[in-house]
Amino acid sequence: MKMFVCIKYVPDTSEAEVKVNPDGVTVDSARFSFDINDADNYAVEESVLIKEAKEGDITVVSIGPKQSDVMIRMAMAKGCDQAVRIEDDRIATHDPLMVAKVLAGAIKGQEFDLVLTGCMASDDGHMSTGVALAEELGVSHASMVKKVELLDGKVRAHRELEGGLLEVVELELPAVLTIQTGINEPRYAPIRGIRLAQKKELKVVNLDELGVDPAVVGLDASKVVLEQLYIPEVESSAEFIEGEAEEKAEKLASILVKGGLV
Amino acid sequence: MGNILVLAEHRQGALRDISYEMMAIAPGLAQDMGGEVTVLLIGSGMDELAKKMAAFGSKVLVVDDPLFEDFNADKYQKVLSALIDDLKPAVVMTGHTAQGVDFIPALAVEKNLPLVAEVVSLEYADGTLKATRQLYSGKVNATVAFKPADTYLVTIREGVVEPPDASADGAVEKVESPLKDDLPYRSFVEYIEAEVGDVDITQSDILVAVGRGLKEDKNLPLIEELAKAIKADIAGSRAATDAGWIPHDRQVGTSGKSVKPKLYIAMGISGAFQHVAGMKGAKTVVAINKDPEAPIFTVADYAIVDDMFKVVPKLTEKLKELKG
Amino acid sequence: MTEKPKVGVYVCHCGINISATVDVETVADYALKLPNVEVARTYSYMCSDPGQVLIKNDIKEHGLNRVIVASCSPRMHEPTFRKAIQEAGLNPYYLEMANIREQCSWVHEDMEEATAKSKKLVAAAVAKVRLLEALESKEVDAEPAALVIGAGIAGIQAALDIADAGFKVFLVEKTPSVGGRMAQLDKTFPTLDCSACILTPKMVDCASHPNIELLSYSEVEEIGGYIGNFDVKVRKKARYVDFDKCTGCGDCAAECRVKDRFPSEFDQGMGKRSAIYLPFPQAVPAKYTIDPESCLYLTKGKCGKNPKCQEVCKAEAINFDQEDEIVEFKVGAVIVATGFDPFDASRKPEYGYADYPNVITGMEMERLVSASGPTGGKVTVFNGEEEIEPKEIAFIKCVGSRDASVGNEYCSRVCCMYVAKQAHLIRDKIPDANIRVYYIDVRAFGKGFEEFYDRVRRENVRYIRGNPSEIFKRGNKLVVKVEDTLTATPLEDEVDLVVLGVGLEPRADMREIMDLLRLSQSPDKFFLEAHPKLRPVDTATEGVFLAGCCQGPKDIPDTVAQAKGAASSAMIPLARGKVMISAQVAEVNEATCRGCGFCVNICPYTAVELVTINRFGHEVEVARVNEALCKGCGSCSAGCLSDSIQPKSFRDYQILPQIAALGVLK
Amino acid sequence: MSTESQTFTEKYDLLGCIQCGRCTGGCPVTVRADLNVRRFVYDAYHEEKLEELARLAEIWDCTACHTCAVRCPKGLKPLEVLLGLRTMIIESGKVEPTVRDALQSVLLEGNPWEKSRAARSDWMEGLDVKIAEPGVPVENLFFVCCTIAYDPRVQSVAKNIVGLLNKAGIDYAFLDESETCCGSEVFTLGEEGLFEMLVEDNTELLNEYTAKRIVCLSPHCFTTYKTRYPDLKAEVIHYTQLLEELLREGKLVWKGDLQKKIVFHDPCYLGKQGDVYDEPRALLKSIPGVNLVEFERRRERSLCCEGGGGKMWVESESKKERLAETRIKDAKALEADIVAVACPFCVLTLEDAMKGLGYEEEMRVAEIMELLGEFVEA
Amino acid sequence: MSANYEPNIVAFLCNWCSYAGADLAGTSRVHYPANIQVIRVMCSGRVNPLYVMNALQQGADGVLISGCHPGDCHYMEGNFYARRRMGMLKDLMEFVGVDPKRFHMSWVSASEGHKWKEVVEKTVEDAREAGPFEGFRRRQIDW
Repeated sequence: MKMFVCIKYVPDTSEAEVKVNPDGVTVDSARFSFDINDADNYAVEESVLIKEAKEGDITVVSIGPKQSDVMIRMAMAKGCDQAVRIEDDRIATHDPLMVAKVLAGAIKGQEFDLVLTGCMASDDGHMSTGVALAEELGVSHASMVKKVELLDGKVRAHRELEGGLLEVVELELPAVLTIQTGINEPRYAPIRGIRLAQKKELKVVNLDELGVDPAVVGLDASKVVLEQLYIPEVESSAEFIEGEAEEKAEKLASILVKGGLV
Repeated sequence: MGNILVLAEHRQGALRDISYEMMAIAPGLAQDMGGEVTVLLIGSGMDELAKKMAAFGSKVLVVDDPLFEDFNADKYQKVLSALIDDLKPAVVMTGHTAQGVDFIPALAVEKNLPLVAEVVSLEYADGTLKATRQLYSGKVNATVAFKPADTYLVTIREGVVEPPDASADGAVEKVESPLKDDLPYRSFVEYIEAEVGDVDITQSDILVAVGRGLKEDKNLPLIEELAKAIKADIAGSRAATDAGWIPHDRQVGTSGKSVKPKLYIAMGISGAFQHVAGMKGAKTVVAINKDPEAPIFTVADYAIVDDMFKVVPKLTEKLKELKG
Repeated sequence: MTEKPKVGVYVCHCGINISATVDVETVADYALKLPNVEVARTYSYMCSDPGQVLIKNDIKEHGLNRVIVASCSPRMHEPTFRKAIQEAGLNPYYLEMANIREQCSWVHEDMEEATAKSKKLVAAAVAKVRLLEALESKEVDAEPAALVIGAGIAGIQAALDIADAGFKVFLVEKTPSVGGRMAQLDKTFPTLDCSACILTPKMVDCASHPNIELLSYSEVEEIGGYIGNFDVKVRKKARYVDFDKCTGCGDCAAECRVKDRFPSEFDQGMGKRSAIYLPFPQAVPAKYTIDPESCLYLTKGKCGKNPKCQEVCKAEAINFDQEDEIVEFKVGAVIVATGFDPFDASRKPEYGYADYPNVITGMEMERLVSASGPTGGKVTVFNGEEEIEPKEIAFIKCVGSRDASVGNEYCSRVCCMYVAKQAHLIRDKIPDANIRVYYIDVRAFGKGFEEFYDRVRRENVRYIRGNPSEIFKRGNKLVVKVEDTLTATPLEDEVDLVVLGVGLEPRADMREIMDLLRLSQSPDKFFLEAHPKLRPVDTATEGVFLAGCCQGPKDIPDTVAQAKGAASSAMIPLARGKVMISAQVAEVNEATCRGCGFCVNICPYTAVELVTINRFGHEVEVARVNEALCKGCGSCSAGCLSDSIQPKSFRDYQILPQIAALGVLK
Repeated sequence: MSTESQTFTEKYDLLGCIQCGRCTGGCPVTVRADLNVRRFVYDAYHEEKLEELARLAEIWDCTACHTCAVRCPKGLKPLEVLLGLRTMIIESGKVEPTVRDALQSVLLEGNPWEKSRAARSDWMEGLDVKIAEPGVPVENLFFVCCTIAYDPRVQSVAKNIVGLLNKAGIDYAFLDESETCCGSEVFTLGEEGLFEMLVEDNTELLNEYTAKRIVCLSPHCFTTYKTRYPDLKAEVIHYTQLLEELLREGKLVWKGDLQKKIVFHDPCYLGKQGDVYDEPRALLKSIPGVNLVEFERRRERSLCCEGGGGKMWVESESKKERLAETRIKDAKALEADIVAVACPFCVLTLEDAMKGLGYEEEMRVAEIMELLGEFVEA
Repeated sequence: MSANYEPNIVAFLCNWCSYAGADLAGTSRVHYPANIQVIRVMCSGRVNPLYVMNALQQGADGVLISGCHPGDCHYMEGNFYARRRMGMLKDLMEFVGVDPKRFHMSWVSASEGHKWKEVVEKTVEDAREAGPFEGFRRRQIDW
């Protein structure tokens, strides 16, 4: 089973205050902690589980800076065999379609059975890259996969639909699966494992080395423009609901319903 | 021409809310763009659903063929691809749902069209379509402008608008399926209902969490009722699992589980550091606690300082009422 | 060195102790190629009679005048082989040993390496032996008297044996009475005879023996000299009671203003004594002593109008002006019998000894069960609320023994048995008591021990295999936190009384004795014997011997046996009346000495002095060594600016070739 | 010596064990969980059994209080056998997600709480804190601890001590956000490789500051630096030791009057492991009005609160009473108003237990530094 | 430094403590490197600093001097003399460019067989690190 797994290095913004840089299109990431994208972590684990069950070879593909090597090494510590990191600031990373083209450039021309990606990046959340990548590669795909069953020449994927319903589909291999969180329990990458993984090959390439025309994946090629980032106006601290107990309950109920929270 | 093609979504014989919600967005935009809205339904035996969609007043195109008995991304892509060629819509709008995200990006690649996903609002001015979407789990908004193109693809986030009234009478028109044969690469097998009872709170959308304030397990039905009303799962702090009120695998915190629901209602939980660390991924936090100094309030979006036993019954009642 | 050295090299197999790791034949072959070596042989046991005969014959047949024995440590057999070559007519100092066992075959594994090293060691020995000089040992008179330090059962026995043999004994005891630890015991295991009953006659004997001078309440201050001729200085501490006048009537103690205010040392603090006291009724000598630290008059300068003791003493023995007295004498041998300290249970705070009155030590239990003890032999304890007869009793063994966490890794040897004995005694006194003994192992190795242990178990003393970890109080009970390791059950047993089977430790003040006599400690911190097997009562300092628990934990029979052994060893020089003193002393080359006096300052024994001689018509000062005082350490030599003072057998010209031999063979 | 080549038996000196049972006898969690640490020492001798042993749930019940190691008559560290088994699990990668996330957070962000490294010194905001500079000699270099730095409940320990140090006018400095987890919990969770890395990195970092002493606010950091960092140049002390010294020198003066009965709970890492017993008591006694009482199980016999050994990330399966609850009940029986501790973990566990028992109204759990901060003379 | 390099160590041990300690290591069968050869002297105070230089000059790569623990000297204070002399010597050796790793001084008592092993191991390891000694001109002296 020859596999590629595409992962992304993303900031954890769940606690930190996010500030938009003066350029208006980037955020100040100085106070963020970075890690592998949650769903991608599950994708890595799934690929390793498949490898453990069926034997195989896993190549990690990632677009990102040097700092993300630690994430790649962790994936290799878990069982991935080699990695390609694409570092090039000419890529229009705000557009998942451009990103898909770059990833495809790293995979195209090589044999593979499966490409796994996370179904969503926790930073920009397009949920588009994996499916676009499948199209770029000209193979079938399933998104938001919660279970993978390998059959002879086929893969049976359980897609997670809204409301917990699972849609089971069969795909012919090769295929791209975008993995939903919760599909498995990602393992821990122990430091000794990470150190051992230093021996595995991590190739760092730019677009030229990858054979991807920068003009095709750059800002000019992208058909969308990230114009402006801004912080939405939200109550920074808790809104205390006042009144008698019953009044408070009623007020809360309508907030929840009106806000589409329930 | 600024026509908008809205793909109505249905599953197991019923339309999904997003189909209605898009009808609150598409007509205004179509007006701004100087075009009309056309709704597209793909499926098998779509008459009734088509009628329902027609009630929003726009024309409904129906691709009705046994080939589309079940959703299939590849087939949808093919149909849309052909219809774009035929209809040349300015905007193709689908839900940002398990269906939408499963084929729209592929379509964008195939047709070399621009795509903005999970849009919360759209605006057309001075010949430019701009979409607003959110980054970093809603902490940042982004305005994305489309460069001029024949067709723009957008997927709309669920639940951002209320569905409009549906009392009009739009036309329903069947079109022949551009797809004649089944596609080999991908086939539908079955639907599987999520198992009941075997709840993984890390995957829950709504969590109702109780803590020490529950006092005893005979108070639990109160909470269960609330959870049922809003389709929430029940979780607990260490105190609640320790006491045996809540199963251990539903403990939220550093020694339990890290959860990331859209809504987290913490009741009778003071909010110790280790608990808060386990729920920091929650999008909206509601806290009900009688201690105004409880640290849980520092992470809450909505706060009620009161006895949970006084608040919860009324809350359940009111929610049931509002939800209908 | 006029005659040409003819060296014989004898490489010992030592069974296979050496030959298993060192190729002895190769070493011998190699030795034969060394300069001046005439003969090189190997033999299975060089120290055996045939081995020695082999050497002797070679000396005669080949005219050897130097001998190398490559075998064990010179600390082991140097005297043996010196004697052997002397018997063959050679000067005994024409011997050098190559230590290829302790420092080679036993510590290396690789045969090639060990053989190569053996070669070097032999080569170095050859290099040195060629240059050795003939030395004559000297004899001096030995003082026919012995010093025994410590008057417990070991000291008493040793003193009596030597005195009975007709020699003078100075028996020095630090406390006011002889008797030591044994006097504090109730019954002795495994025979259950009364400790006091068998000890008291011996105590009386040693006080009344014409050959024994008992110096109680005294401490040795200084010991100089050497075997046969030790100069001893003893401080007799002021008792503030005239020794000759005191009749031991006890009126003073009964009237003391601070009567029964101070914890009695003898009763392990469980009973009380006055400031003037007799440690215990059978004390020897039966003379009262005023404790300067508790006496009102001596601490505050005032005791009512007049000290009561002085008022009531009809013999007028009280003398507050008494001062310490220094006594000096000479002895030919010294026996150290300073005993042990019971392990201080507060060093294991987890047992709550310092917190709970009903956690007591084995020594305290001895006093508690003793008819002469503070309770008259009634076993009662204060549980924090009331005085009760304990019904639930726990013994904990190995407290302070076999325990690296307090630095005592050894087994104290007596605890297993004294705990069994005390369990038995309690069973007698409290028949319905629930007695349990927590243990790790039971070590009942002595005569009659296992039988006794069997008996005690059958008396319904429950042995639970597990060493408790913690004791704390819950209500009015003590909780013993322990695991029954045989069932792997953690327990929290609730009891009324815990007896800690404390082990034996080196005495807290043993450093003073070490400094006095230049003794060493073994890893367990007890005194180190000269050889663990063959010289168990000797020390590295000639003429100084060990008896009893100062050398290591022992029960009474072993202590007595060792005391008798020490006594007989000490009597050897006394009986001969002469001792040999080392010939390996320093010597000054007066021709090169510049008289700077550095060596005079260096010598710790004042064995070097400056004398004036006439050198080529000039009066010059040169150093000169007093051979009787010199111990041959050689410190003077390393400090000499002109290499003029040199210890015999360890001269520069003898050592440097050794170094060269080791280096050249690299 | 390389540990790689050692067998399990050699590494933990299993053959040195005489099976006396003191370890299990002293183990505080035996009343709660089926953990028999002696049996592990006995069974781990069989290399082929190790994997099976490592899978036993009770290896995660150990709180690393070190009582077994302190009591062992043969100088063994029975708990480390459990940690060694944990290491096997950790290195297989298949660990509880909570443990995984905590460890990964230490690697990536230098703390186990999944907080951003950049936020580590946020507690300093608004305070006049002196920050250490590499190479500039400082008498007392403070090490805050991840929990104190991030958990708002115990941040006051750090905040209060800053005020107090400024008043005492001594030479001190804190690290900025470069401060990285000491690895105490990493070690006890069994992530040996990560711990080795932390030792290397922290040694280098801390030695860069030419400090005479490293003053730790948490006993966990204190003991870890003291015993598991062989190459640290500075002396390592706990803050109570420093403050007691300042108190003796008259550099600290208290105001007010605290008419309260206080009982001090000896943290395992400070007492049993660090041998610091008297200083915290001296500090408490020095507050005017305080009536300091003692637990029956105090000092060397103090009862573990179950906060260590990675227990913040692993829940025991036991339903029995938590030791922290036993402790609070004991305090209640003593009618103590305040349970004082000198460890952030103890604060969290004991306070939790106190709330669980419903004593919130009449009792308070407080870090000594919280109290001192309230009473320092301006 | 060659991979197979085995340093040659000469050790001077006092008769009463360290030599006895080394003997104890033997009776206890404690294994240690064979690179060390012992010369017995009565007291560490006997060791003339020149012996150390001489040993290095004659082919030793490292020198060890071991005596009784301070305060335990059989001859009262010989080991104090040794300590002072060797302290000075160490400075001198550093001054003339000899790696201080080649020279060790230790206290090993008659009961410290295990410590002796550790001392030997440390000495050999340090000498190994320092490499073959070529600092002084090798001079073979015929006595």
